[in-house]
Formats: sequence, C-alpha cells, structure tokens
Amino acid sequence: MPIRLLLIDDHQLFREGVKRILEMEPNFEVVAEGEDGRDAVALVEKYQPDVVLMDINMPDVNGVEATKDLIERFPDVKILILSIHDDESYVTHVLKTGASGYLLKEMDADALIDAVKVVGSGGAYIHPKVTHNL
Amino acid sequence: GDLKDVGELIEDAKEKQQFGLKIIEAQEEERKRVAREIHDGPAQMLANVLLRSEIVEKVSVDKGMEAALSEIKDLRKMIRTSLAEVRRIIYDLRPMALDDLGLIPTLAKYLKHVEELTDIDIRFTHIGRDARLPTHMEVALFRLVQEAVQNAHKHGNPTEIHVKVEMKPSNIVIVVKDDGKGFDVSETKKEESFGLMGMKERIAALKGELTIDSSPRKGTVVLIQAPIENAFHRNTSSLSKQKG
Amino acid sequence: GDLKDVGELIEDAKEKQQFGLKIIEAQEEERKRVAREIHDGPAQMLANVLLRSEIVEKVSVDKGMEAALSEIKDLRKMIRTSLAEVRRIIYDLRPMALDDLGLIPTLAKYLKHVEELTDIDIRFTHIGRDARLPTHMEVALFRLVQEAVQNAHKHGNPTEIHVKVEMKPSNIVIVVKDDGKGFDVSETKKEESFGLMGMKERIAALKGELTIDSSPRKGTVVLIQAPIENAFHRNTSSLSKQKG
Ligand SMILES: Nc1ncnc2c1ncn2[C@@H]1O[C@H](COP(=O)(O)OP(=O)(O)OP(=O)(O)O)[C@@H](O)[C@H]1O
Ligand SMILES: Nc1ncnc2c1ncn2[C@@H]1O[C@H](COP(=O)(O)OP(=O)(O)OP(=O)(O)O)[C@@H](O)[C@H]1O
Ligand SMILES: [K+]
Ligand SMILES: [Mg+2]
Ligand SMILES: [Mg+2]
Ligand SMILES: [Mg+2]
Repeated sequence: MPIRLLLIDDHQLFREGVKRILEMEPNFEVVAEGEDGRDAVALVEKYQPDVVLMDINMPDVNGVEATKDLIERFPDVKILILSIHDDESYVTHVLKTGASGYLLKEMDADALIDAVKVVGSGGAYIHPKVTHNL
Repeated sequence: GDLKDVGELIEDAKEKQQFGLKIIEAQEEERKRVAREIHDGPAQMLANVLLRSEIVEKVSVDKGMEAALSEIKDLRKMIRTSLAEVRRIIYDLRPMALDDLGLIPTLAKYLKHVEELTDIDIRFTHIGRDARLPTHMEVALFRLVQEAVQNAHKHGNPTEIHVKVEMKPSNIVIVVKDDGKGFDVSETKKEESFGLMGMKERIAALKGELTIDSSPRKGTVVLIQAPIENAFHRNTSSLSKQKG
Repeated sequence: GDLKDVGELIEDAKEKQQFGLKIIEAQEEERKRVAREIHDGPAQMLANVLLRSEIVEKVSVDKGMEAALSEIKDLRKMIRTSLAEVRRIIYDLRPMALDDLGLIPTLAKYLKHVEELTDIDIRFTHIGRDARLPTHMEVALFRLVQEAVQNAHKHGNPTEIHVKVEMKPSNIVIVVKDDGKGFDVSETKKEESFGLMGMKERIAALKGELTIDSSPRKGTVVLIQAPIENAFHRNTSSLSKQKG
C-alpha cells in the first residue's frame, strides 16, 4: 500500500520541487495539490490522503487554521507542517493544534522522506534543527 | 477659546507636525537600513551563489560528478546562511508570527529573544484567553509592549522586566514593569519623546488608556488597557465559523 | 486671535493628529508588505534552490550526468530569478542609486521605469548642474516627484507627463506637469489627502515651497522649489573634493 500524499502550499515552484522528490520514492503517491487552507479541507474530503504536507503562511486561510479544522473533521489524517519559520513559538503552537510533524523548508531530501514515513506510520517528527531550540 | 487655549493648540499642532515629520524620517531611515541589509546580505550572497553555480557545470565536465556534487554542498551551506539572514530581516520588520499565530505567542518569542540578547531577566505572564484580535489591534499592542520594553532596556538599566497580559472577553490589560532607574514623567520634553508620543497615538487609535507610573530610583510601570470590541469574534479554532 | 483663527487652529491641530496616526499606519502597512514580499519571494526561492540542489544529486545517481547537468541549468535559472526579485525589492524600498549616484540619475531611471510600466509618455528635462545635495534633500525631492507622478498616473489619466528639474547654485526648481483630468485643489478633503499632506510636510522640512495648479479638464502642474544651502558643496564629479 503506497502512502497517499496531499501537498498544500501557495508556492507552485516549491510544490513542484517537493513533488519531484517524493515521487522518486517507490512507495509515495502524491494524489493532489492545493494552494490554500480552504483547498486543504476540500481535497482531504475528496481524496482521503494519509498525510497532508501543509505550508503555514498562505493568502486566505493559513496552515494553522486549516490544521485545526482538519483534525476536528478528519481525526485520522496526519499533518506534516512545512514552513520557513524556525521559531519554537511556531513549532509548539502548531504541534498543539494537532499536527504530527514540523519540517523546515530548508530540509534535505532524506529528511523530507523520513518525515513523511514517520508521520505516515503514526509517529511524530520535528526537524532536527528546531528540536534543540525547544 | 481664551488665549491660553489658542497657545496650547498652536503648541499641539507644532508638536504633531514635528511628530509627523519625525515618523517620515524614521520610515526613510528604516527603508534605507532594510535596503542596505538586503543588498549587503542576501543579494550579495545570491550573486555569489550564481557565480559559483556556473563553476559547478565546469567542474562536472572537468573533474566529474563527484567533484560537482561537493561544490553543490558548499553552495547549500551558503544558501542556508542567507536564509537565516533573510529570516532575521523579516522578523525585524514585522514578526510574521503576529499574523500567523497572534499576539501571545509573538510576545513570548520577542521577550525570550530580548532576554537572550541582554542581561535582563524577563518574566512573561499570560492570564485569560489566547484569542485572536483584529490585526490592527495585535500590531498596536505588540508595538506598545516593544517600545515599553525597549525603553526599560535603553534607559532604565533594570535587572528584571515583568510583562503581564490579561485578556478578558471585553478588554485587554498589559503591564510592563521594570525595576530600573525610573524617571520623572512630567519632566520628559515632548519634543524629544517620540517613543512616548507614538505610544499615545497608538493607544488613542485603540480607544484605550495608557498610564506611566515612574519616579527616579523607583522603577517604571507602564499600564496599557484597551477595549475589545464586542462585535469581534475571531476564534482561532474554527475555519467554518470564519467562512459562515 | 479672533474666532476664525481659533477654528482654523483647531482644524489644523486635528489634521496633524490624524496625519501622525495615518503615517504610523502607513509605516506598519509597508512593513507588512515588505516582510511578506521577502517571505514570499527570496525566502521561498532560497528554500526552493536548496530543494532543487538535492534533486541534482538524486538525478545524477539515478539518471546520470546529462540529466544532472540539465537540472543544474534549471537551478541557475531559479537563482537568477531570485536575484532579480531581491533587486526589485531593494529598489522599491529605496533606489540605492539615490545614495550612490544622486538625484538626477535616480529620477531619470525612475521615470523610465514608470514609462515602461504604463501607457504614459514621460519627458524628463534636466537643466543646470548635476550636483550632489544633502542626503535628506535628495530623498525628499525624489519622494516629492514620485508622489506627483504617481498622482498623475493614478488620478489624471494623462497621455504625457513632463518632469523638469533645474538645479541652480542656490536653489532647485522641479516642475511635474501632466495633461490629465486635473482636479479642484480647493476641494480636496484634507482628511483624505495624505499624499498631498506628506508632500507639504516634506517641503516644509526643506524650507521650500510647493504650489499645485490644477483645474478640471486642464491638467495639473506641481511646482516644487527648495533652497540649496550655501554651506553645502558636495560635487559628484570630484572625489577629492568630497574627501577634502
Ligand atoms: N522605563 C524607563 N526607565 C527610565 N527612563 C525611561 C523609561 N521610559 C522612558 N524613559 C525616559 O523617557 C524619555 C522619553 O522616552 P521615549 O521613548 O519617548 O524616547 P527615547 O526612548 O529616548 O527615544 P526613542 O523612543 O524615540 O528611540 C527617555 O529618554 C527616558 O529618559
Ligand atoms: N495629478 C492629478 N490629477 C488628478 N487628480 C489629482 C492629481 N493629484 C491629486 N489629485 C486628486 O487629489 C486627491 C488627493 O491626492 P493625494 O495624493 O493626497 O491622495 P491619493 O493619491 O488619493 O492617496 P495616497 O496618495 O494617500 O495614496 C486625489 O485623490 C485626486 O483626486
Ligand atoms: K511559511
Ligand atoms: Mg506560503
Ligand atoms: Mg523610546
Ligand atoms: Mg497620492
């Protein structure tokens, strides 16, 4: 069974890069992409992905709000945050809302793949660079 | 109005003019600083990275892929450094956490940051709700606390600063207390107190109240109060509520 | 003063109060916009470049050198794009040419840029010296022209704008003339004309004069005059003079 993934980020180029890396993995399948928190809710409903890779800062509904809403409505979906911000305030806040992982966008490819696997199998993943900020 | 009123009005108008001009100047200064920071940091770095990436191609032809990949590793290090710098520039302009997370997490981070940079012990107490407020209010309250803390640090030489935020349903109360030198509030010259004037402008816009209680050798207490409009309910927890 | 004066004074004081607040707000807006631009532009781009460089490595292992080289080409394109964006952000903040080259070349470049972005023909005439002026003066004059040109573009729908700068030894005269709709200057509501108010503040700080001559269907002429202080001699053409 492949891990089914949903990408939510307002930057198309970034989604493209992430997608290319994820699709090089035999076991990953990107089922859909969206560019806003609102898309996230609609797309989870439609595709029932295993893991949502979620940006924070997006124009309309941001990733924090979308995460809260998704957790409330779809308790089984796992959310992995992908963000530029390395502040601990972001990490703690976002994990409190129910996300399973926090990854900085400056990650390397192996970290991305690891994080998806860990979160996909029910674990928690925090970017090594921010864990020692906590 | 009698003569005194007119005199006061002229004084007031002059002050405001000075104030307006001072902010315009401060804004130009800030633009210049940011432009220069970006120019000297990220822009230079990117130009460098671009140059080096040309070499990567050459290296891969001359010395093979191994060598080229090791060049790329170096490039990655440079890019990470610029990213850190870019983050700092963004943060100094306006903490994006203010928009993404709200007032309380942003203040917590800011105060921790000041504590790390100075010798001051900073205590942060948050009582009551952690609700989102209208954006203009979150920004104004953040700037008010920032100015009060900066003043304590710059002028008071305190060992401790205590910031207390109490968010009630209909109003918010913030106290910034330092155990520093203190000062005679009535003796501050208006023409030179643009920080305090800015605070007053901001609190007036919030229809709130600002009280500064200080005297020499007694430390300073800045009390900020502002109403939260009843009509406003922006609850962080529910997307559907925002839509509806 | 008689009743009318008092009324005017009160009006004036109110206006200034509004103005201070409005600039604070404008400054916060700008900070937010710039922070977001940097976040959405350069910061994302840098993260992107990092990601792409990872792909280079993967591709070179999976598909060989040819494919890796083509990835590197893409990478370089991305870096070039981010660099262009970073430069634009810097330019929007404050044309660094203002500090590096002075008012005249900066205006020339700015006006060319506006001409490219709009349908308006822009003529730029420079008469007299091209001397360096004190920084605060160069900045203020640049902003004055910028606001006048933006107003012409935003409100006037002109086919032509003519900017004329005459730099004499003891003063500078700038005319910004458009053949657009024009407007009734006496009818502009003070509370809503922060652009014009900002212009007045800036010209007052320069101890200069600002005249706006406009009427509906007649186009608009903005006349800016400012003294150049005698004591100041900063000549662009001679480095030694600047040092000496
Ligand atoms: N917490 C404090 N402890 C001691 N003195 C203070 C404190 N806050 C303000 N002051 C005094 O009040 C004066 C006015 O403060 P204000 O913030 O208006 O100006 P500033 O801090 O000197 O300059 P700016 O804020 O424009 O950078 C200060 O110069 C200082 O003397
Ligand atoms: N060149 C012009 N042609 C036509 N109308 C103009 C011109 N310049 C100014 N105006 C009129 O004067 C008004 C006030 O101008 P002002 O620059 O103060 O405000 P604004 O341009 O509307 O807003 P802001 O400058 O704050 O973005 C404008 O709204 C417009 O109606
Ligand atoms: K982000
Ligand atoms: Mg985003
Ligand atoms: Mg101050
Ligand atoms: Mg205008």
